[in-house]
Amino acid sequence: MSDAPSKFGEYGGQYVPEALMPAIEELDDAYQRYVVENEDGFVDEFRERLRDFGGRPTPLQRADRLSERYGTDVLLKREDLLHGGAHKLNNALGQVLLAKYMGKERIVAETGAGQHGTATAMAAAHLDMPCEIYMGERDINRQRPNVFRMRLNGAEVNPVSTGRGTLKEAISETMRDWATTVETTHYVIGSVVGPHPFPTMVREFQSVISEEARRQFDEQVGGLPDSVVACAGGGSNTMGAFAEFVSDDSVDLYAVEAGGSSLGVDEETGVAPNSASLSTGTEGVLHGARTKLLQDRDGQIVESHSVSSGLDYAGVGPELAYLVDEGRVTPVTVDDDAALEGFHRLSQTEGIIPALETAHAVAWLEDATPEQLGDSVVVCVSGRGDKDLESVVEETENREVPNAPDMDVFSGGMR
Amino acid sequence: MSDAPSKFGEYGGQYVPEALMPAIEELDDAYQRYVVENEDGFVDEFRERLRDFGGRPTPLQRADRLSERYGTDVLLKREDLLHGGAHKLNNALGQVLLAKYMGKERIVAETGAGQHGTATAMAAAHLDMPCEIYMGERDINRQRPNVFRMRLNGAEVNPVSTGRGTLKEAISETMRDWATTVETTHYVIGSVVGPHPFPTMVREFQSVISEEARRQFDEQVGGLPDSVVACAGGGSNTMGAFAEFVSDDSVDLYAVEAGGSSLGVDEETGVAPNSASLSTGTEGVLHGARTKLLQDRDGQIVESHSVSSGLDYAGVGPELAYLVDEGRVTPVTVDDDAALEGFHRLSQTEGIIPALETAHAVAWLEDATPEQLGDSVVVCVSGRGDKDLESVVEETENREVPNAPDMDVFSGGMR
Amino acid sequence: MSRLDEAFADGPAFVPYLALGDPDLESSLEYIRALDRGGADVIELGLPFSEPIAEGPTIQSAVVRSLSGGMTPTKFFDAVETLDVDAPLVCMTYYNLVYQFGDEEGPRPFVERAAEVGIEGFVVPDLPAEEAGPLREACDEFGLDLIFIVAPTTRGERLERIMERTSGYVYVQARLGVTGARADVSDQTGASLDRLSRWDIPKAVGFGISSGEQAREVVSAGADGIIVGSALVDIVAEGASAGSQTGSGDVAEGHENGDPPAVVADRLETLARELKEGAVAGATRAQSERT
Amino acid sequence: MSRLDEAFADGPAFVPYLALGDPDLESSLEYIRALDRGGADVIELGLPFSEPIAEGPTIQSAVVRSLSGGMTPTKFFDAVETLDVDAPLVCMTYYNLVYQFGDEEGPRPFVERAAEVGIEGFVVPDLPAEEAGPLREACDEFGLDLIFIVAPTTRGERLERIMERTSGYVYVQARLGVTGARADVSDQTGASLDRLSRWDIPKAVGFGISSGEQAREVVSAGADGIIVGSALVDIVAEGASAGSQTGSGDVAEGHENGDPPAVVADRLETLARELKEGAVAGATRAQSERT
Ligand SMILES: Cc1ncc(COP(=O)(O)O)c(C=O)c1O
Ligand SMILES: Cc1ncc(COP(=O)(O)O)c(C=O)c1O
Repeated sequence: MSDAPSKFGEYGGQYVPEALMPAIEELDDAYQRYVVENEDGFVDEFRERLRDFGGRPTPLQRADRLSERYGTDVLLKREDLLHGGAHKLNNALGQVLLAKYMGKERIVAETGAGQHGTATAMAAAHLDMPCEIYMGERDINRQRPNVFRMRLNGAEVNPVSTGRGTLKEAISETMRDWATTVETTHYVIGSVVGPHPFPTMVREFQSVISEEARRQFDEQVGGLPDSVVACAGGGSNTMGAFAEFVSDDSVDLYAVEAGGSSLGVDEETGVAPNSASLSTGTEGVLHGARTKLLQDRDGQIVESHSVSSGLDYAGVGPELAYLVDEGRVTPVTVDDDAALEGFHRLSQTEGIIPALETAHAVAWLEDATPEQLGDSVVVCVSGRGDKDLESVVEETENREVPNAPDMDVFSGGMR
Repeated sequence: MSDAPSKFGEYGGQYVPEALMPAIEELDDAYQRYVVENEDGFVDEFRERLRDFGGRPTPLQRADRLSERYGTDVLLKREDLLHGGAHKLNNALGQVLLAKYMGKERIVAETGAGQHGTATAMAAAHLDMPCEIYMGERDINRQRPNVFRMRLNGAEVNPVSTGRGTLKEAISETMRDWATTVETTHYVIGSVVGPHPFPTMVREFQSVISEEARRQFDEQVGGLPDSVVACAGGGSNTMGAFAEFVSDDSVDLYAVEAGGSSLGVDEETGVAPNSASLSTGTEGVLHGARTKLLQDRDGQIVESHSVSSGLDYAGVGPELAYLVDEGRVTPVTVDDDAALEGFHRLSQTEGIIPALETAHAVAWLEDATPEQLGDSVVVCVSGRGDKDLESVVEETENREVPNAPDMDVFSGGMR
Repeated sequence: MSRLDEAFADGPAFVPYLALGDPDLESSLEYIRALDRGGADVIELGLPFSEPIAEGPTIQSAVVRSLSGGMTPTKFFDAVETLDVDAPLVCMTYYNLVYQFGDEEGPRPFVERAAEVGIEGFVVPDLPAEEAGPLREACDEFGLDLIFIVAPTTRGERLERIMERTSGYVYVQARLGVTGARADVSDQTGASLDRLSRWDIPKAVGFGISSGEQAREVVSAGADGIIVGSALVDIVAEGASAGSQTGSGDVAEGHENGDPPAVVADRLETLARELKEGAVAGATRAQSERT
Repeated sequence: MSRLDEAFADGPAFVPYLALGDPDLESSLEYIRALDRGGADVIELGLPFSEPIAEGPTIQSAVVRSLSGGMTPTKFFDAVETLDVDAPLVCMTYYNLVYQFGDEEGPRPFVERAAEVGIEGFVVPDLPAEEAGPLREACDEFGLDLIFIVAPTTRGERLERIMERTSGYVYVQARLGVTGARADVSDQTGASLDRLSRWDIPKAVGFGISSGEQAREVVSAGADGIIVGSALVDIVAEGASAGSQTGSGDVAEGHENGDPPAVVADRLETLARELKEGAVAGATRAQSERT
């Protein structure tokens, strides 16, 4: 694992209240010792638990029918098979274990759709750490099964009622808790966002995705893929899928953002009907880091929107913003309708029901030119869609999704 | 893979309408050629797809806190990490692939809780085979998410309204479909039940569980475990977990059945408030095989009951019945209350939310004597509990489950 | 020659099926007498099993009605004992009921009791020839016939084995699938009968025959008899539910809510006559064609 | 010596905080004048940011009220320009607003405009000393102070670095956590002040002070001033929602539904006096203890 500069060009940094600075310095130090230098065998234990508890390595699967459809070898990196159903556990397990090595006694985390919260709750139960998850009240009501999973794993779920009661507010609230309890508590952030060392650390924990994919591709196909595609919310599955390919110039990297219902920001209402911060955002400071984000002219963060709640975030990881500016990563967007089509396409042609986040990555293959994809493309299947069934029924009913199955079995909705 | 006698002692056989006999003879022949003799590289393709699509091998994970609790090494065989969330895919993928090798054009299957149906629908989508699933109307209403998953994978779901509208009726209905379409259609049966060669074939497809576990145990711990524990409904995860240990006399094998609310059969109403066919059933013929089953004095099949719908079946695989009679497998039972406790225990102590079926196996550790478990026990975690969240909320509310989390976050139920 | 072979001796036999106890015991006994009057040469009496895997929806529902009316093997035999009809009776049921009956292991007690009450033979659709040894033996011991089914897909060695073991008659399944009345008669019937021509046991064709015209066709294609189930059960079912359609909406239980059993019995007798006549007409034609 | 240092020159300073525009612009201007009358030595004016990560629930809600009333940086400056109070004004906000303001990249336009409207300094809780270079420069250019926060956990090199860069005063955070009124005053305060004693810039202690008694304790522990936010914001919040409690149940927007602003202003002035007097009493005691 690699050393950690606190910035990526102008992006990154540590824009946090002074009370947290000692904690992130302590974390930076622990990151250096345990994660980078493998002190006390941290990395070995992490790898072993990822394997036995998490189910790594996840397969790299050739998608026969998509390959035929696009005239290129489509390989799916199956993070949906990770314990918990998404790539989120790679990071959650790493951080909870690190907290344990650091002698912390308690875990806090924020969650939006509940994916990071459930991954953290699972890791905390597994490692016997008390755990509290902050979650917006509105999200709690929209994501009951995930709330229930966290509770089952013994975590407390603290409803956040400020503001709109969604992810942004939950992050702020978790930072507040951390600022109060920083000496005994570790804050497990859920993506490659937040103050340094989080973006670097989360990327390191997630880079197992591309480490495996790179080796598997070489074994199964030979050489390197021509392109790698991953959806980007905060960007953790994205950086995880890209990391080991960044220095391979022949590999094109595509970050697929949520185009929502349209690109652009409504300054009047402070709403962006999308979450395309890499594609349309501007530089600013949010949640501890300088990065690209969705804001109005004054610098107020606007509400993002996406059919996929895991992509519904106004910021993005600073390293990803940097790689986009450098021209190394190409940001593209897929709107809500196309994402739903992608969802149904993968379900029907490959027997894999993807998360709605992942569906964006899959859907973009439809828009990509043959030159963009090349002869072989690795798509990161960041998670499975079980959590999204309810939304998909609703959203599919509300629109014309040409390839959706007839839902007549469901006379009265999902239950 | 091994050759297939059509009987296990007196159990097994082919008690089916004459119209189906040619089909099961054809299947027996295909099984012999493709599965036993690896004709056309069937086994190689099956193994490869199990790996890349299914996510095999699944880990064998040491459960630290359960090990501490029981004073023995508890190792979890993580079939919950298989694609689809249960061991069911091992069999479904094998049979759908076999159907393809046989030149069949269409797949039918029955499903109860929907686990086998979703696994079959996934496998059929993956291999581009049209697929119809029969499911009792009552089960459709109780298991909407699974119905939806099947539909998403492009399968038709045919409601069965005869009788009580549950698994038994769905099996009968699928047999009827098969009897009509036998020349072009393969019936993917969901457990080690039905006429020969199904029990043998399904066991062979599932035996990858114990094949891996045996090797992993030797690598990770050394030697052989002292005992193996698996839940038993039809008995496919059970036979899968036992198969490679059957000839190791030092390894004790425990099949955990659903004790429901009490053992015994109510002759008056034709109801058994349990599904303990190995422990309490008597010999008879059901769904094509002679086996142990729950019946009244006249031989009418009674309704079984369990909090776990995947165990809720009046019969059991003939090979398992035979191994019980031979004294090789010890049948034990866990009732509904204890199963719920087991569910919460694994969720809280290991960060793994098990299927309610699996929870029976986990719960039995609580009853087992140290002599029974020995120094190391492998527990088959046959599936994950996402499908059971709704039932668990309900059932936990209806009883006193001492270790259940406080569910106050859910003012108004799961949604 | 058993009473069953004999039934085919004087021209084409009409073999109706009803589930005993559908929709209640008393009515179903009356219906059986009606079939007898209508010209039945053999009557197949269904003893209902909880998992009737070989039946289509029509007979399945009959089985459910009979079971929820409390039918059991013991009651079945007791009722048959009182039944006074001309046609010989065949019991059609599933193997688990045959196997579980009585205190002794195996099918012998079931056969013994069947013999006692005057049953002449059995059809057991889920019992393949390979597993039929013990039942065959018991039947031989008590002088009963064991009738096997031959499907359109049954060929070669299997066919030989079955034809060796069947007695009384052979049940020729007209098409793939399960029982149920259909509008057309399968082309497969002729081919099946051709395959069976070298055995001289009576060939009764069943599955899907519902009218005199179909009966005629089947017999003229070479059948020695016709088996009719679902078309008759449909009349019983309609009779049983007739009251409930205008009534409370509940499914009728017994004749209190349906048409009077006598009316239903008349309808059955009428259809029976039509079927028998169709069969006879078919035989005449077959005869004339051959000459 | 800037106007801020000066404010600490004649004994302990009382530094109240309110979010401008809470619950509406007009009322909040009236409240600020009340604080001024009540004895404020410096007034911290919150310019609300959509993600106030350093604030507790009380100030967070104030921020939400102000934002939903339409507050923007431009309106903030325009309002401050009209404000006529004796106490020097400090703008408290988050870095993204500072950074985005104006057409030019970086914090300079924001500082320039702040200077124009008479603001004397800034507190930017999410801007660490390490990233403060550009803002520090702009402040120096326009003669404004940049006040840093020191937490109970700030030690060693970090502390040195911060103390080097802060000007006007240093904001001493009394306890870990976020803003919010508490009943007790932390023991950590004394220890923090001890650590800071070798720097002779004014030390203003904040976080959790809500009564004259607490003000007295903090000052007698060695503080040069007290910063009070949440306790004052509570009064604004109560005033704003007073109407809605007996009314329609909707959260009040503006004073139409709440207590009249004049009444709320009186309450603020009263608490301000109490706090100022507490601080002064503390100073007397500290003085006497030292001698
Ligand atoms: C399955 C899945 N994919 C992707 C994301 C987006 O997060 P990130 O961009 O950090 O990978 C989420 C977030 O919840 C997710 O659950
Ligand atoms: C997770 C799981 N375990 C166990 C079973 C029981 O089946 P079997 O006994 O065939 O393994 C089921 C059936 O649905 C299941 O879903």
